[in-house]
Amino acid sequence: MRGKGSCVSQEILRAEGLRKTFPGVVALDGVDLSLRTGEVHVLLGENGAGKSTLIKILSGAYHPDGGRVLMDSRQVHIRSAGDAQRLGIATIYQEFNLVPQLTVAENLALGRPPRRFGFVDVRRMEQQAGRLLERVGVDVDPRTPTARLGIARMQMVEIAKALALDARVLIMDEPTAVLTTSEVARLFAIVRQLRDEGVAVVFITHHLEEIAEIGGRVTVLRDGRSVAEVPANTRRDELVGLMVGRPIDQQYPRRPAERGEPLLEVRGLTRRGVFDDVSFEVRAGEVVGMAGLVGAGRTEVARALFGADRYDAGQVFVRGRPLPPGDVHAAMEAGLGLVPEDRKAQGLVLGADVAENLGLVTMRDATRAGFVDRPGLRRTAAKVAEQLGIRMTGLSQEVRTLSGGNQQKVVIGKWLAANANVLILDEPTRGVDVGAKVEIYQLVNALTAAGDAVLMISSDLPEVLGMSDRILVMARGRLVGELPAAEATQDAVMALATTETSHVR
Amino acid sequence: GGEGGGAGGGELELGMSVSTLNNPYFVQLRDGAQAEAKNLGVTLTVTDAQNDASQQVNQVQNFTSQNMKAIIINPVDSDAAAPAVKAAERVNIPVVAADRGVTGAEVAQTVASDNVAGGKMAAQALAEQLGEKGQVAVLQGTPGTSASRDRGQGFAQGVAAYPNIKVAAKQPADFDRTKGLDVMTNLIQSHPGVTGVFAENDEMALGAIKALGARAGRQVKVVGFDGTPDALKAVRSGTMAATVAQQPKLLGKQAVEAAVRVAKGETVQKSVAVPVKVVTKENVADFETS
Amino acid sequence: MSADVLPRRSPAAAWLAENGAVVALVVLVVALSLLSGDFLSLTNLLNVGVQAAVTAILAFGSTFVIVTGGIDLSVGSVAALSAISLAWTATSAGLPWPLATLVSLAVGIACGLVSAALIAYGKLPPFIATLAMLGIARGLALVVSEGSPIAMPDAVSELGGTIGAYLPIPLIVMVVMGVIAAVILNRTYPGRAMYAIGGNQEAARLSGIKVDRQLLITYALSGGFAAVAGIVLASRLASAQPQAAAGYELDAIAAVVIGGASLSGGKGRALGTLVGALILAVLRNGLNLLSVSAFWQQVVIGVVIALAVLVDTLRRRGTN
Amino acid sequence: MSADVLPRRSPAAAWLAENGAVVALVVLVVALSLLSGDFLSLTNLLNVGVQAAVTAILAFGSTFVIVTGGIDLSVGSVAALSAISLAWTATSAGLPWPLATLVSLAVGIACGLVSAALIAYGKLPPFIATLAMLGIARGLALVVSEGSPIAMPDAVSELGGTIGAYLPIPLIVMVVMGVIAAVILNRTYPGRAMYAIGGNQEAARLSGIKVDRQLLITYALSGGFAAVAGIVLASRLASAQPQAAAGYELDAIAAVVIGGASLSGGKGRALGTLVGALILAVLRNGLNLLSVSAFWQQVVIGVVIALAVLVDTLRRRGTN
Ligand SMILES: Nc1ncnc2c1ncn2[C@@H]1O[C@H](COP(=O)(O)OP(=O)(O)OP(=O)(O)O)[C@@H](O)[C@H]1O
Ligand SMILES: Nc1ncnc2c1ncn2[C@@H]1O[C@H](COP(=O)(O)OP(=O)(O)OP(=O)(O)O)[C@@H](O)[C@H]1O
Ligand SMILES: O[C@@H]1[C@H](O)[C@H](O)CO[C@H]1O
Ligand SMILES: [Mg+2]
Ligand SMILES: [Mg+2]
Repeated sequence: MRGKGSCVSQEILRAEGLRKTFPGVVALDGVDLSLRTGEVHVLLGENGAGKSTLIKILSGAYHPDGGRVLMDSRQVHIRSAGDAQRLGIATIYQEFNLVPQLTVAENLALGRPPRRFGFVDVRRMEQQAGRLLERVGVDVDPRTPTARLGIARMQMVEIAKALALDARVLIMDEPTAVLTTSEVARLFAIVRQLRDEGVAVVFITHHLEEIAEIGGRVTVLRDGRSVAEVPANTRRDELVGLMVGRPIDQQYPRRPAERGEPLLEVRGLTRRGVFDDVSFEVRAGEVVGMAGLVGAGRTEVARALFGADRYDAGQVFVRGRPLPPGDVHAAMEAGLGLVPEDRKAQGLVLGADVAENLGLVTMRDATRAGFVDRPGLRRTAAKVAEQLGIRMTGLSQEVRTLSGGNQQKVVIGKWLAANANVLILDEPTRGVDVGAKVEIYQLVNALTAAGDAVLMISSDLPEVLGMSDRILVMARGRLVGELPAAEATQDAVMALATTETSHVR
Repeated sequence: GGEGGGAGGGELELGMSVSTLNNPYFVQLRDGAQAEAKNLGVTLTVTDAQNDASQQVNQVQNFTSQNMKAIIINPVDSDAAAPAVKAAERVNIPVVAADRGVTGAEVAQTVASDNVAGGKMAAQALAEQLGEKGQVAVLQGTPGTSASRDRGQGFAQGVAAYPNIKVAAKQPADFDRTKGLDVMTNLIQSHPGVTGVFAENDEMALGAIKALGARAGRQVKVVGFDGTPDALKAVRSGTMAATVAQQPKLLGKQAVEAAVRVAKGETVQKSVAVPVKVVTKENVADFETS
Repeated sequence: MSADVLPRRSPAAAWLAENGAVVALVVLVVALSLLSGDFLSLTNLLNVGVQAAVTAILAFGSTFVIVTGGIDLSVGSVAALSAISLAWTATSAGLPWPLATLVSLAVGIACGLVSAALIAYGKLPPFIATLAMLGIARGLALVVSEGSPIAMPDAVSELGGTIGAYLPIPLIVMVVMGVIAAVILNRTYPGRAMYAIGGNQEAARLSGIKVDRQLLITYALSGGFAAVAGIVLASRLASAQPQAAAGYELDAIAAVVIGGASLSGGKGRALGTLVGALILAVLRNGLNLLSVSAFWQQVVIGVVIALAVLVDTLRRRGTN
Repeated sequence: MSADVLPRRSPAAAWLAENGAVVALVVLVVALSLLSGDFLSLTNLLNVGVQAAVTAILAFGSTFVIVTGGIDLSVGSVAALSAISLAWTATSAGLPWPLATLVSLAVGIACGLVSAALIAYGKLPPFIATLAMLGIARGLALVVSEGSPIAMPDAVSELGGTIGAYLPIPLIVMVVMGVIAAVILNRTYPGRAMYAIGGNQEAARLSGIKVDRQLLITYALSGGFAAVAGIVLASRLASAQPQAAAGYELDAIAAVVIGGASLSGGKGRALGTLVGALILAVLRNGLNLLSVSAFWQQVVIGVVIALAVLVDTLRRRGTN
């Protein structure tokens, strides 16, 4: 294997003055990017800065309105995904591009299944899939319908799918957003290996600590312009400054509040084959973090206690009163709120506008005699959007066309207006930029200071450690431990999370 | 008529496939058949082919599975009924055609009114009402159905005898009352000089009368086809000038009669023409009780 | 927030962009005015309105359903059954007509509720639930009427007439129902919930919307609107017919889709639906005025429907 | 990552779970056997097969379309136009029947391609594009035939007959078309692309699938299958009728959906569709044999369709 330094890296791809507008917004306004073989090039920028738009131009999903793209110093026109594939560009998009109804194997071979006598060679397709899955370290049967995978494993399948193309340029748009520490490590190992083989990797992330770990050069985008190209070992606050335009002094500004009575109590919650005998409580003024590996069952517990899914045994109390099972409405009446982990599938009405989405939860309360006070809802929405700094052309922008991180802010925003007493946040800052993360943490502080409680599920360990007063750890469907904030370290949590318990799954 | 052979009729099972029951005309045809079946003490199973020739073939096929002793078919389409009839013949079940003939296969008897003749009579009746001159509009039935074809053809032949009558417009209204109303409303706009209307059935005629409002029966004469109860009422009140009455109840009755006789192995006449008659205000009383 | 916001379009342009079917309607009207001297008279335009009324009212009801991402194939049959119920209870059961009218509305709503229950609780696809209801309602209409038309009570038949010498009541009913539909869709909780459900049912549920209950309301509205359409239809003919409005479901759905709704849900407006229904009515009216031959009419209607929507999608692509 | 895979069900159980309509079919067959002595004879069962054939073949074609998330309302009209084309070219234009048959297939495929072009390039919703084609094809069938049935060439009409004394050819054609549909869906690139497009069109596009081209293939197949159905239908009647197969699109779609497909795309199998078509045919056949009165039949068919799918969804909920 060639060493990092010894590799004679040359420019493979160059973008010059790229410009792209959408109705009402200029997403890219003169972006340059230079990509060399054998480098990991990080794209950094706030939510809505134009990162995804840039890579979608490189992958043939969008056509630029201006500027040009050169590969091997020759101008190329990438008009379709097929063109990009032929040029050796593979892309992992920020939003999943899997077909849920098809098997994992078929998704891995999507668009180019192996054929024999003109017919799809299923056997070979599944064998190839098996090898790819092994390479990324995912233990699933290639014949599993993709819809049955959790979100993290879907991400790993996406990664495997891109690897299958044996590309010269590999673009990864926030691949680590939904992964836990161990998978991130696995992914980085793969990326390093590809880099050393001479592949040019474009890597987008909002986890700044990952930049130094994996990156070579960093291109910073701001408001659709490329504002700087710096080495990856640039100081963190300097990067933040380039990106946000202002310093951020504290990444995790948790201000513990006074603890009160238990607001949420979960007793013996069990769903056969998914989670078993889960009991815990969350008190007023508390932020309880929930950590665990992917598939530990955190999401399932959260959904069940919120009434979104059924459970087989156990009970949920809010302020001492039992909740009827499987009744979202009752849970909301009692003061629960849930920010779900999959924003596209569960959080947003993608075809509706920002105001509509932000008002979804409060619409009932804004109704008098059957009529909805839409102007009132809109005013509230405007306030929330302002508070979270949602980057949009206006409240009437379709949520579908917001950048990923801004979509996430909308999901959180719709619960802010709702005055929930116990807010369950499932991966709340997934895809959110550093600046906005702090905004969200401030909101968490404000909630607990007002005597409300937060249950925060997150695969971002520093976030769990930095923002929780108490940390619950789940493994294989069971609660395996609890750590007070003072004693919690990454290692302690990971040790618990990997405890061997008897499976409930 | 008559008892058709007397004793032992109780176990006799007959099948009847009606082209569609989405039309009062055929409901009467069925009623006539059922009344006669009751009268003769035979079991009659009626199915509705919903104006679909192939569904009708299916139904006849199913009758053969049930070992019906005779089958009455009221063809959706005369040509398309042939294979059904042949299928029944193969297993020696005699078939009687009602209301419309079957072309391309032998049936034991055809009990029908003649639509081409009826169309001609309608032309004559309308000409008489119009004093043999003027512009007429024709509301056509569902395009492609034999009833529409035959009546249209008969009317065209009939009207050719009157050089001063001009067919100003022909538009489809699908045998449907609402469509008759809408299409006529529109035709009044584009052909205000129309003084006569021939509708290929009464449902459309009644719609046209609605469209014409007070002009119906006065400035504009409407002639329909079928002689349904609603149409007879309209003829009596003068809004409909005439209708070419088929006698669906009589058709149904005679078809059952014939079917019972052939089922018992008796021979019957090859064809019975149930007369169509022009009903006008003068003779409407003769039809209203039938 | 970036300062790179492009100049906003004028409200009129924005409205047009969203209601592209209007353009097609205008083109159609202009073309027909040039082709036929009879087209652009007040009487004829009122006729077109009347002829659009039944389809439009059915289509308003279908708009609710389509906004939730569902489909209602039963509207034509339910219209017929409702009208037959009115005529039958008024005639054979001797109910006074206002009561008979209520019965008729109740029948329509009940049909909608049954479909909705099958969908919400039985988890049937809307296509199947309402296809079943299509057969059931039509069959019941035939059973109750024994296959024959029943005269409508005179008082109700007035609905088919005019106010004064000119103003047709069906037109007024259409406008009123359209306004009701627009208000429900835009201003009420159930209306807003329909958009949320059609946009993302799971997100709606997790936001506390009782999806099952809202679906019941949605299909009940569709049934109620179908009953009104049935009554208008029967009033125009002064007779309730068991086979009335057969096949109208496709027209109603077409009107909604031409009006800019998407069958996958979350989109649709009452005004668009009205325009869609008007396009269909103008088209049929025009072909009659132009004396297009029976066989060619279907071809022409098909081509024009395709063109009308094509104009819209191409224009929309142009602006993007 | 753990081996979190649930224990796999036995293949038979898995098959049943996915093809729940089979259960409904079996229940229906058992019930009818008990209710009517005539039902369970070989002749009658063959009849049912023949009676299912046309709907089934149309429905196989519709399965392709529905798997892509589309809908094809034109299949009935296209079947009629194809049959008329065959009969007309063989009779009036004097083409030898094998050539006339090819023309007929080409006409069906061409209709599908036109719909697909409107959808893929004109961005029309499939509902509108195929509704337009429904009118166009029906109108052309009437124009070409001048509204009258045309006799089919004798050689082709044989298709409506039997091999030997018993084995009906339509049944064989149905099975062959079913196998072709299954192979296309399961084993070919276009087939798999249909699932990808229906499941997630954007993902399909970004994976390099030429969505437009695949849609052309999909609707061309639907048109081709419709042509075959039209030929079988006309052969059974020995006559090509311009009005044939009117309204069959709803039956075809119902068969596909009863067979487990989803109108939102990505799901559907040829075998399920066959079962769906058989359920409809068994139902109609049984009601005839039981001498259920004509008006009630529509009610009963509606109820049974709802129940059949209900059985399926409830069972599915039970196992999950
Ligand atoms: N299809 C579209 N229509 C309109 N606006 C769009 C569309 N796609 C993107 N935008 C806008 O372009 C801008 C850039 O979006 P982009 O997705 O590239 O941001 P990003 O840098 O990837 O952000 P994030 O970190 O949140 O993913 C945003 O303001 C977004 O709202
Ligand atoms: N036996 C199984 N077969 C297929 N899929 C399974 C099985 N068991 C679990 N899964 C999938 O794994 C997922 C569990 O991961 P999930 O993301 O829900 O858990 P989590 O603890 O919330 O983890 P995270 O939040 O980190 O993703 C489930 O949603 C499910 O789709
Ligand atoms: O003979 C019948 C009647 O005239 C009916 O009104 C329409 O269909 C025709 O076939
Ligand atoms: Mg992005
Ligand atoms: Mg989770």
